[in-house]
Amino acid sequence: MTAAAQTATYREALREALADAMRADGDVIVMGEEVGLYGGAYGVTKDLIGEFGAARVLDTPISEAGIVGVAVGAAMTGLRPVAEIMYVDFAGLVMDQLGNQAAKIRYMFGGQTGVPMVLRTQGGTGRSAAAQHSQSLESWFAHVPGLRVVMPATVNDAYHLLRQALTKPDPVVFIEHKALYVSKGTLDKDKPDAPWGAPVLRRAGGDAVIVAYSRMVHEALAAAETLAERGVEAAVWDLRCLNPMDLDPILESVRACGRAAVVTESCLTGGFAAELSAQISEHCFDRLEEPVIRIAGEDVPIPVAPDLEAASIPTPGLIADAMAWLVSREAPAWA
Amino acid sequence: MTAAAQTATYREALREALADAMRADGDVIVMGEEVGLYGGAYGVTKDLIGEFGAARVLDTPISEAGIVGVAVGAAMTGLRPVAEIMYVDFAGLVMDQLGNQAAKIRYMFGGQTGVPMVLRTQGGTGRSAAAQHSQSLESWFAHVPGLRVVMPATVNDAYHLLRQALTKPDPVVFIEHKALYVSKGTLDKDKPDAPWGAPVLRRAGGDAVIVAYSRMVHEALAAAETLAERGVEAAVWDLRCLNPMDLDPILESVRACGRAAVVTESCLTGGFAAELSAQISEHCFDRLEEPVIRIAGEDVPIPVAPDLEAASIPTPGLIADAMAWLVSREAPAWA
Amino acid sequence: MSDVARASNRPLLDLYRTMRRIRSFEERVGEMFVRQGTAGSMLHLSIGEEGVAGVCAAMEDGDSFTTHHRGHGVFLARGGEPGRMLAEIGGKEAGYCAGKGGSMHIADMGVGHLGANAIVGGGIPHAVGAALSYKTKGIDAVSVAFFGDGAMQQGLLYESMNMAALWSLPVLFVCINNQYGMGTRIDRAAANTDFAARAEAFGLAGRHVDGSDVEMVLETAAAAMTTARSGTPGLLTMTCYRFFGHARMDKSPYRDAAEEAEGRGHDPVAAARARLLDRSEAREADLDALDAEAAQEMDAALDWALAQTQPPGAAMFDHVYAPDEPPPQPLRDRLSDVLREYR
Amino acid sequence: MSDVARASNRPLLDLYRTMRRIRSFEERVGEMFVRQGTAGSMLHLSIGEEGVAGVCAAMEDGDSFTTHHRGHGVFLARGGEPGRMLAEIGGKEAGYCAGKGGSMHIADMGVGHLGANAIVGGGIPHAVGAALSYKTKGIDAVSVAFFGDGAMQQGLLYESMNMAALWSLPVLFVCINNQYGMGTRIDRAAANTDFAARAEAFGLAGRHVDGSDVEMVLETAAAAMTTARSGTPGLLTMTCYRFFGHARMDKSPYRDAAEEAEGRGHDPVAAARARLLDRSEAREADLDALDAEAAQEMDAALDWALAQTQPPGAAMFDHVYAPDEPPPQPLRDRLSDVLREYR
Ligand SMILES: Cc1ncc(C[n+]2csc(CCOP(=O)(O)OP(=O)(O)O)c2C)c(N)n1
Ligand SMILES: Cc1ncc(C[n+]2csc(CCOP(=O)(O)OP(=O)(O)O)c2C)c(N)n1
Ligand SMILES: [Mg+2]
Ligand SMILES: [Mg+2]
Repeated sequence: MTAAAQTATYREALREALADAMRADGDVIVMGEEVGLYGGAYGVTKDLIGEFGAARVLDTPISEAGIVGVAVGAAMTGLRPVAEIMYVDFAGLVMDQLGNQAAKIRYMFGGQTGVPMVLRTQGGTGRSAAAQHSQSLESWFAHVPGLRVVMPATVNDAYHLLRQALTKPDPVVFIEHKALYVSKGTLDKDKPDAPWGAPVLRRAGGDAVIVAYSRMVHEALAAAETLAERGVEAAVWDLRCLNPMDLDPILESVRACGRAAVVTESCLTGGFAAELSAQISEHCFDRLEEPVIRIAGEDVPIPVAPDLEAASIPTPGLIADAMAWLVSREAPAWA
Repeated sequence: MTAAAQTATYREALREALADAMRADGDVIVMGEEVGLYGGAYGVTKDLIGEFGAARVLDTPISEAGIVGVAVGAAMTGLRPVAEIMYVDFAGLVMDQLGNQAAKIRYMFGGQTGVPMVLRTQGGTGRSAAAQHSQSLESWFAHVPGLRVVMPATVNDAYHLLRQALTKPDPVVFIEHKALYVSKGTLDKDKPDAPWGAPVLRRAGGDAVIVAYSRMVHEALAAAETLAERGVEAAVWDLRCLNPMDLDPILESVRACGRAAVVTESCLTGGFAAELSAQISEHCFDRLEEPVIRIAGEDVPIPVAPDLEAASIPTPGLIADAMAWLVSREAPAWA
Repeated sequence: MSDVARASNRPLLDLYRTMRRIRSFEERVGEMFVRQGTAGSMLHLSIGEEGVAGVCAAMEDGDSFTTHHRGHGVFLARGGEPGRMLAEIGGKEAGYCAGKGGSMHIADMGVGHLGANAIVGGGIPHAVGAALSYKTKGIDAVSVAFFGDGAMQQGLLYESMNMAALWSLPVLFVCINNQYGMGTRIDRAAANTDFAARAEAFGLAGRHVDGSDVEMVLETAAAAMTTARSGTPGLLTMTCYRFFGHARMDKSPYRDAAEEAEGRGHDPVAAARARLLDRSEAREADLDALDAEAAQEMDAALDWALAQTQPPGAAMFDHVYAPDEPPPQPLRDRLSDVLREYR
Repeated sequence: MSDVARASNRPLLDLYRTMRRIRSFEERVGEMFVRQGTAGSMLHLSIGEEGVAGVCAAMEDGDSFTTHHRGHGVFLARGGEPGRMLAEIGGKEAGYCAGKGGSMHIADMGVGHLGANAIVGGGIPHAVGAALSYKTKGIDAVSVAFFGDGAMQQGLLYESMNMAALWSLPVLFVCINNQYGMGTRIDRAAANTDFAARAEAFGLAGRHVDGSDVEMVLETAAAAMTTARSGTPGLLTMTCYRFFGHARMDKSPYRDAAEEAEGRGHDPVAAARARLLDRSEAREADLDALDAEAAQEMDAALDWALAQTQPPGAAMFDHVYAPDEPPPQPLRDRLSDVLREYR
């Protein structure tokens, strides 16, 4: 921790990152619905319009595909746009501009130009916002060659990953978590937690490895606390970046203990947890004592009823139960 | 094979399925770009407008999101639309109507109504159609709870899976392969290859299991021929349905031989091959002699140059090399 | 007295009653939120937009509709039961959608409510699709797509309007122009706010009406519905003012008090009341009684809804697919399968 | 003589030359396909649409543009080298995009070609984004989005037009209305085909021009460019006729010979030639020489392109990300990692 360290919320860290990037680089602009006068649906862009003016903080109409498409063109011609899509659930409106255009332009044009833009959005459950405002859709983006995908879990990462994203030559999908905006932590502007692409060990433990990202890092950490009381020491890795992704340190750690779980809020089938599970099995095959398990969201649309919503994604209790079973062969009550 | 068996192309089988379904059920309508007068970009709907008229075979404007959205509303009110999206690459334009609307309406509305529609589309490489007309995007759909996803590899499946899809109460994404339209095979209208959801063993073999679907079934079969010459007997399973999916017979077969590969044309990272790999590892863990390997498309946009395009997806040669390595520990030349 | 708005021999009084019920209902939604009885805070009140009752009254039994995230008023006016609506808004099992959908996904196939939608513009093509069903099957019905001014900037609307016009479908697009999309005033979202002109350019009949005059709304909507029923789809824009914030947490700091006062001056409920008195179509006491009746109805509905329970855990897996179809496997079962296999 | 179309003191002759080059070029594309030198058959010829040279001539150095799948003519008129264009169409390493993109994704940042697009309407907002850059950075340039009539039915166009008008961006939308989207005649795709009215309704300046009169195209486009440059975006619709099938395999069975004959009668190249002769601005022999010169140029370009080679296998992984960034790992390496680890 350096002298510059301070306590901040995830929301404040994101705002700071945008403001600092805009101060440092006159080509950075922010655009999206309600990013200006309103200050962002979740307050991330609060007052930016005051400091940087309406020419660099553009309130847009409710035209998601257009927003991303305009950002693509702007990025090809000298600006570095941060386009905000209010909810990741609206991805279905922009996947063409994101997946067919932003992601592929460098390749299709033989390297003539890049599309240095950041698409900021947020996802996840926690507000009883129902099926169209609560999803975790990172798996779609992570399956598109050409898109970088990052999902910060901590305050410091919120700041640094966004600053780093704003120096990258390729499009970055930056996914925040709505339940983390009010979370507090240490922001040290001089000290990123790790380089771009690298995972971070958030808790050491020799009995099993848990790999998570975004909000699930915290649920995994909570589970690890419970597990410690039950005599099981779980390591918790925060993936941070889905692309680029450096799995090697995690693989090392899995090889050492032979047991691993992947935890995502995203629903199980066809989700990024499968990619992580497959890679771990591929690379740690002869060191695994048990199959890699996936603890993920249920394969259902997110229900609005608060109890059902909460039960539709992994909880610390479920994670702890599953890990204890994996490590100690104690079947939980629900088994 | 019954008396009704005949030789047909994949394209003809699909057309027959549509025509028979329209004859059997007056609520079935076909809508999409060029499905009428033009007869379909790939000729699947040829002359349907002649038999069923323009009220049941609707040529639409180039409005993909609108087409799917209109089909959703029609499906909720008594029609059974087959909406065609000319290329699966245009999925990015319709993912909202498909993933947020069609897939979730039954759930969000507490079971009050379903959305019995079929979205027909086609994907894959093989025509030097470049990055926006050659993709394999089934992994996006398979990650959406509420959507059924099927991908026929054979002439008989083209017919029967489409007929079955047109009796289902929930939205089905039906993905054809552009390189298969001219493929020939036996069409037996009285005899589906297997029930909806079940995989089919296309070739027996006791040394290793290959799981594939759509065009890759044929590449896997070609690889298996080569492998047989090299003394390796590979079983080839055709998955057919990604959702619903019954993996049990395949898991049995993997348990028996301890070696498995998953082959998809879809690019590797975050693709459905990871789901299959993860499930096989989860369920066959203590029977696996080797890690499950994934043989998939390269993580690149599809290049237009024919040689590069061909090299961007698994070939029989690559599959055979990898399988030989997996089974006999012979490293191929490229290793 | 039926709770579906419809033309009658005392149209203004009926409309007044419908509007008063909407307002009372929305006030209870606010109260429910304060009492922490709602499922979350994504609650968009239609106070100020009650003139939409005029459109609803111009609809007939058998007509269907889709709404947006601010659709309580329309649903109520088309026959929604306040208790089951509030239960749904609370995520309760007794709600219209069994507590699965909530405020933004409320629906009732029984009255032709094909669903509210949380995607701006998302439900618009569904109404077009319903109209396609009617035309194809020879059913005499119109489908109405209700949405906000914000949706005028969603491309899907134009794809939908074009198809509706091209195929001469019985559909009416109704833009409830409350001047704002969240914090963005319409003139900061649209370069040209003459939306009727947009509709005309797409081959539809474009109409505009002042939403604070519910009689005029009924009259204009009736004409639009007739045109739509005969196969010429139309767009009807109803101007009004969003009296409160966008959702429950929004205090509208982006607009000033003077503007709000002026906006709230265009109160369709107050205007109808004044006109009823003015024309001696009702006495003050009658209207007070009617108001009290609405308040009581909604109080009772709220009490009932608050007493309802959330759906049981097992309901999670219902309705992802049709009842007889293979359902998703719960995560616990999948974990059990994996972890038991190797014991 | 430069190969970028531009205003000159002999405008019609220059425009004629540009149009003749386009036609000769497209004929070579057809020949290249027959000789199996193209990468696939997704080749959309702009024969009949050469009047677009007038729009290109109204553009200035520094202006940028995006095109659709039928954009060879525009690119050529804006300075594309026929050899490198044909090489790209053939998927050759020497092509504009190193053989990665092909006909539908040809681009050249050097002349401001921000890219062709295979998604109908897909490139439209990119031109708006470029215009946003110009405005934000104070650059005096206009960006032009070229697209077909089919794109008039894509919602994204209206989102793009609205933003352009709302923000007063220097962008011109150009709809090359060749009457067809594949096999669908425009009146079977759009309920109202007065597209200028659509633009006006969105706050843009709508203009229409007959594409067979290239001088009129230039004049109208020049006015539209001036308006756009001053911050009022516009839509210019140019009517023409798609002389041949949609792509190389399409024989247009959905339209009859009489219609085709009539359509091909509106030949912008022939019309310009006749007018040049009529006005004695050129002699038959001069024009024949010019035609021959264009033919020779394109023959040489085709020979050169056919002699080029496809990109090497290793090129597969270039350009997915920027050169210094972590590239994707080839599948063979990944398989090797997995299968070697356990030997
Ligand atoms: C596609 C989409 N974009 C953005 C949002 C977030 N959002 C919800 S309501 C709203 C404003 C909508 O304004 P309007 O259509 O005028 O309806 P109103 O809220 O005024 O009734 C926005 C931006 C959304 N739900 N869907
Ligand atoms: C979004 C999208 N939908 C459909 C297609 C398939 N398609 C390619 S060109 C075309 C017709 C386009 O017509 P128009 O825009 O008029 O251009 P033209 O071919 O006449 O030049 C269609 C339907 C596509 N490439 N992209
Ligand atoms: Mg509004
Ligand atoms: Mg056209």
